[in-house]
Amino acid sequence: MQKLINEPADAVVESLEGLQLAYPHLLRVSFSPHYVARVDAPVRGKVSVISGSGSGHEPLNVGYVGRGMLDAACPGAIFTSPTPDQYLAATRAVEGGAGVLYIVKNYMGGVLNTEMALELAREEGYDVASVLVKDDVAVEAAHNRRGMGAAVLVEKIAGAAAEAGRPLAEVTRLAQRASDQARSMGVALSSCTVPSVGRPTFDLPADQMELGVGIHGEPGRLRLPLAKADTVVEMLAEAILKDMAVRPGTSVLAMVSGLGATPQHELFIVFRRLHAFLQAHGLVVARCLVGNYVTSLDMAGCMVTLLQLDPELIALWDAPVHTPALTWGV
Amino acid sequence: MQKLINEPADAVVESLEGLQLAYPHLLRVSFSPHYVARVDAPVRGKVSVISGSGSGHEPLNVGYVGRGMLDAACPGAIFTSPTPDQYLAATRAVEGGAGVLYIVKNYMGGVLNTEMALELAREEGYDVASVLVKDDVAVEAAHNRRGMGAAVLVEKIAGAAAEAGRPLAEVTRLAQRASDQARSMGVALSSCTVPSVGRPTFDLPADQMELGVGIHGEPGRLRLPLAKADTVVEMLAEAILKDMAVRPGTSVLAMVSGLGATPQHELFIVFRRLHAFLQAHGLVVARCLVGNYVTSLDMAGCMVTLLQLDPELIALWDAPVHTPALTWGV
Amino acid sequence: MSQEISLAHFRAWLLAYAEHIEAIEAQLTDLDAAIGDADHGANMRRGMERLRARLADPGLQCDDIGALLRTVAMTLVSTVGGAAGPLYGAFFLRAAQECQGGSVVTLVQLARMFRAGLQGIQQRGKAQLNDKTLVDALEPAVVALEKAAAEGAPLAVALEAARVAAEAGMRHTIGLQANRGRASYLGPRAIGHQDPGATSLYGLIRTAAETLGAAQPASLASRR
Amino acid sequence: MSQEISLAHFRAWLLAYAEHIEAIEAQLTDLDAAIGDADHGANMRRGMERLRARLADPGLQCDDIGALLRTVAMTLVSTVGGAAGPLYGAFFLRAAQECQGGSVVTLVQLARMFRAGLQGIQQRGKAQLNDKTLVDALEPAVVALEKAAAEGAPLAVALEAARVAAEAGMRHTIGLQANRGRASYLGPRAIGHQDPGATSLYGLIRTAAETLGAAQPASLASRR
Ligand SMILES: Nc1ncnc2c1ncn2[C@@H]1O[C@H](COP(=O)(O)OP(=O)(O)O)[C@@H](O)[C@H]1O
Ligand SMILES: Nc1ncnc2c1ncn2[C@@H]1O[C@H](COP(=O)(O)OP(=O)(O)O)[C@@H](O)[C@H]1O
Ligand SMILES: [Mg+2]
Ligand SMILES: [Mg+2]
Ligand SMILES: [Mg+2]
Ligand SMILES: [Mg+2]
Repeated sequence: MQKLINEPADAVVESLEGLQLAYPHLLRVSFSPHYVARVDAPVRGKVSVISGSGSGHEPLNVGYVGRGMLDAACPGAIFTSPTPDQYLAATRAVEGGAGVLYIVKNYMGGVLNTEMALELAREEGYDVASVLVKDDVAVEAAHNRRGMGAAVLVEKIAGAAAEAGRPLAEVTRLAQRASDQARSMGVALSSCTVPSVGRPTFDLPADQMELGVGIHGEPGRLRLPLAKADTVVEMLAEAILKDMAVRPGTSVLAMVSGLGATPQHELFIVFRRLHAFLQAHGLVVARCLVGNYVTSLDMAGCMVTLLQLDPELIALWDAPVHTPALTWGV
Repeated sequence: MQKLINEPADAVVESLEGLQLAYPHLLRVSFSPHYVARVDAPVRGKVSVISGSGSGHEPLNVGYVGRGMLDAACPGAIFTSPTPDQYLAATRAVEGGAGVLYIVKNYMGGVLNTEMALELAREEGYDVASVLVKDDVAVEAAHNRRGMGAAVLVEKIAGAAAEAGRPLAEVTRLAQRASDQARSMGVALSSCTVPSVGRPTFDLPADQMELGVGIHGEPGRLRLPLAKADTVVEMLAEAILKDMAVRPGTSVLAMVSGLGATPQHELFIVFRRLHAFLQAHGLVVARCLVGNYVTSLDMAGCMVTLLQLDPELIALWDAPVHTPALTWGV
Repeated sequence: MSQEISLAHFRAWLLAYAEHIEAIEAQLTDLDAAIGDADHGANMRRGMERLRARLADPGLQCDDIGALLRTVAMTLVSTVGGAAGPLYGAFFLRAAQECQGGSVVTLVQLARMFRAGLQGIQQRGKAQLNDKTLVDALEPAVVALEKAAAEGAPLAVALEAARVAAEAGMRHTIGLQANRGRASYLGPRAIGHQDPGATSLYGLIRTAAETLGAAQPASLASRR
Repeated sequence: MSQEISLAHFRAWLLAYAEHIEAIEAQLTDLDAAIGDADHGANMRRGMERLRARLADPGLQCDDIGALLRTVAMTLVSTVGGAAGPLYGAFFLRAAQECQGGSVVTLVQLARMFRAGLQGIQQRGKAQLNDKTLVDALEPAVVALEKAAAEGAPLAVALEAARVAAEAGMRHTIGLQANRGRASYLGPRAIGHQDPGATSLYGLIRTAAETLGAAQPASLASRR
């Protein structure tokens, strides 16, 4: 296993320790239970936005903690949804009196653990809402769709709304709208290797690709011969647009996220075609992100995410953000 | 070859097209010859800082173009130093009347091409200086050392000094000091694959590592069984400190850069040990960078870079920067 | 008089289950790698390690079966994570609620506890039989236990019937397409692979059969 | 009267070299992968493609050998990049300076041009014999050419002597540790591998031997 780790069982803790050492001015890591909180939390009178996911997707979610985005992130074991007590402890640590929004990616584990957390937090008197992210068009049944790249966008939108002082119902509504208007699809050129497993989750010959993969090393729906980047992009974008029903002239945010082992050099080649494709379909690429934003350990490949924009979402997207992985504005 | 590209011969151009589409507000890409210029260049009365390198190291250098850092970057073919005419065209495009500094990584190709560029630019009447970056302690002969991660730091320091309105001699002196005070060493856990070649540059069994690799897929000096992250970090940091002769109490900037295919999760594990190691050696980690800053296509592994700081360099480091890959301040 | 299952029997069961999970961790990993994300083995092992530590803690206040099973539920919920953590947690929590304060349970009570546990899992996870989840191993076991209890079968016979039913249910998942959980993303590609959760759940029933029906529990059985 | 080499001969040489580089690109890649960064093949091919296009351009103003070689130099410098671009560029630039305005050159002049080219490379790159660079193929060829010229040997014989010397020099790099260029980072690990630059440079001499000494240049030789 070609990894820079020590004991696989220690990887998550040690990675969080490194994160803490790298960003002491932005965040505080709690180790028992695991959560990462904004350094100045709780921010009095502000809605708190909390998200969680298994580790191995970095910068999601721990890299999105900071002003203008998440108040706290709960990192689980590798690819494993965090537990209710993590959410509860994070809630206690960052709640500022205006309520809490949990942003949940739609996996059985994500849903079940946050449902429990919601019940427990409400028992403790917290005002908690939740929004489900389910953007993966590779999954046909819409209710069952996985949460993927849209998580980043929903967290940014919700964080900006919270930072602007909007009440919980408003923050929830905006996050829900962002979630509803986002779609993703991914492609893997290699499997990832889970540290505790020590070998690739699936075998993928060098001349093949897995279309419609998730971000946990789940195999995709379809294995095909590896195509040229342009063709791959068209497959992803077509599947997304087919599901989105956006009118020509619509503004979109287009994200190309590497899955961990694909270099920027390639991501820009992907974005080039995506941009042309969207333009040819009459869409306006008003905002974009190209880089490693939602990853799957050391998987090669990428994910395309589109978010239908409107002036309100654009303003929230453009609002200042100061986190390890996204930084702009003042 | 597991890559998201079209024709290997088109990869550099297409990647630059994607870069242009992603960052129209920060940079302008010229395609004949290839260079990437700050969107508001030339900035009148400011020293211009220009750097070049082969493609495949992204974000180096094209991702460091923008206010507070590079006025222009010249991307060569994959792993191939750019040609003199690229430097010359970039110089003509961004020179603002206060002279130009070329930041050159110490490779035969880098040196020879910029030497020619310097001669040509001077013939055209430009005031051009250059600073050589040679930080790789894996190369024993100091004059022959490769330019590696220090390039990012020298470019940031020089860019900040230029942005502050310092004259060419000053900018050059500060860049030279940063270069003199920086050391790096890298380790590969896998080879990279050059697109036009289509297979890994070297074979590395999964249980081995190459210590002291460069950033062009050159094999390292030493092949060893893959050790735990902590041990690997100690090997790199010890080699660097042995060469640096820093006194206890010295402030350093510590950078851990992934080489392209190593996830953040691991980079933080590396940084954790590096931080502890430096502290144990009496050094103060005053600033840090952890992420993919200087890469080698899809190579797994990382590079450690240390820069000895002083108040002047810290102030220049902290100065605002607005580029695709580094952003802070106003 | 019907046979009784003591607190010590339950402790012996949980320890046997922890050992079993450690023994089949690699198998669970492989099964989850094929149709999931390769973490079911690690998740369950992490939960079992923590559970073992809790059970070994001399300060642990668990003087009745309900309290013991509640501790198990809480431990699993806060350490396993993923889908399995809340589901196994729901099983033990609901089972605990069925035997509040009891220091021994009968087969009839045990069947009621398992049924409640199954209901807890289904309430949370909404899985039905043939959705290719751990329900496919648990539900047949519960049905077999209830039948044996109604017939007044001896405890050991009832538990063995449950084990056989759970095993058949587990094997049955091989032929199924998944409707719940991570394997559901695979569509027909999930067919041909045994469900990891059903596999770990079968282990729970199997170790129950090995321990709960024993004349004397395997571990320090002084309390009986 | 000594044999003369015409502009058409030089064009034939350059075209033959371009063809040769395309033929050995994979070999150059492999050699550079072993002790460098695997781009020498692609770099040289890119340069040769561009050169071929330039030479085919009917608007190209190259009525004398000096102008032709200067064009070659500029084309290589602006398309090859890396270490090889400026070094091959220096070779052709300095060679061009030795035959300003000439439309034919003799063996004596050719030897002088090659010597100047070698000096240009060494001025830029500072490599000496045995540093494991293209100098190890070029310098023996220049020496052989000079010797043959001094002895008044026929052109074809002189060029063949140069080719043989270059080939030996190229092979000699196998046993060397590198002192210049990327292979120098490898220390003793570079021993056992033939230098890619020496290999492409040998091709330059070899194609010279095949074309410059011919009675009639291979390509449209009307100008002779
Ligand atoms: N809705 C559900 N109801 C019952 N069991 C489920 C459900 N969803 C998933 N499971 C079970 O959980 C198992 C996977 O557990 P685990 O790998 O630990 O969690 P995750 O899928 O979050 O990685 C599956 O094999 C399946 O048996
Ligand atoms: N200082 C030098 N003098 C002469 N030749 C050199 C020198 N440095 C490198 N070379 C030649 O250049 C070749 C490598 O060329 P190439 O791969 O195109 O460039 P790079 O090393 O920049 O990738 C080497 O094999 C060697 O023969
Ligand atoms: Mg999981
Ligand atoms: Mg090169
Ligand atoms: Mg799983
Ligand atoms: Mg090379």
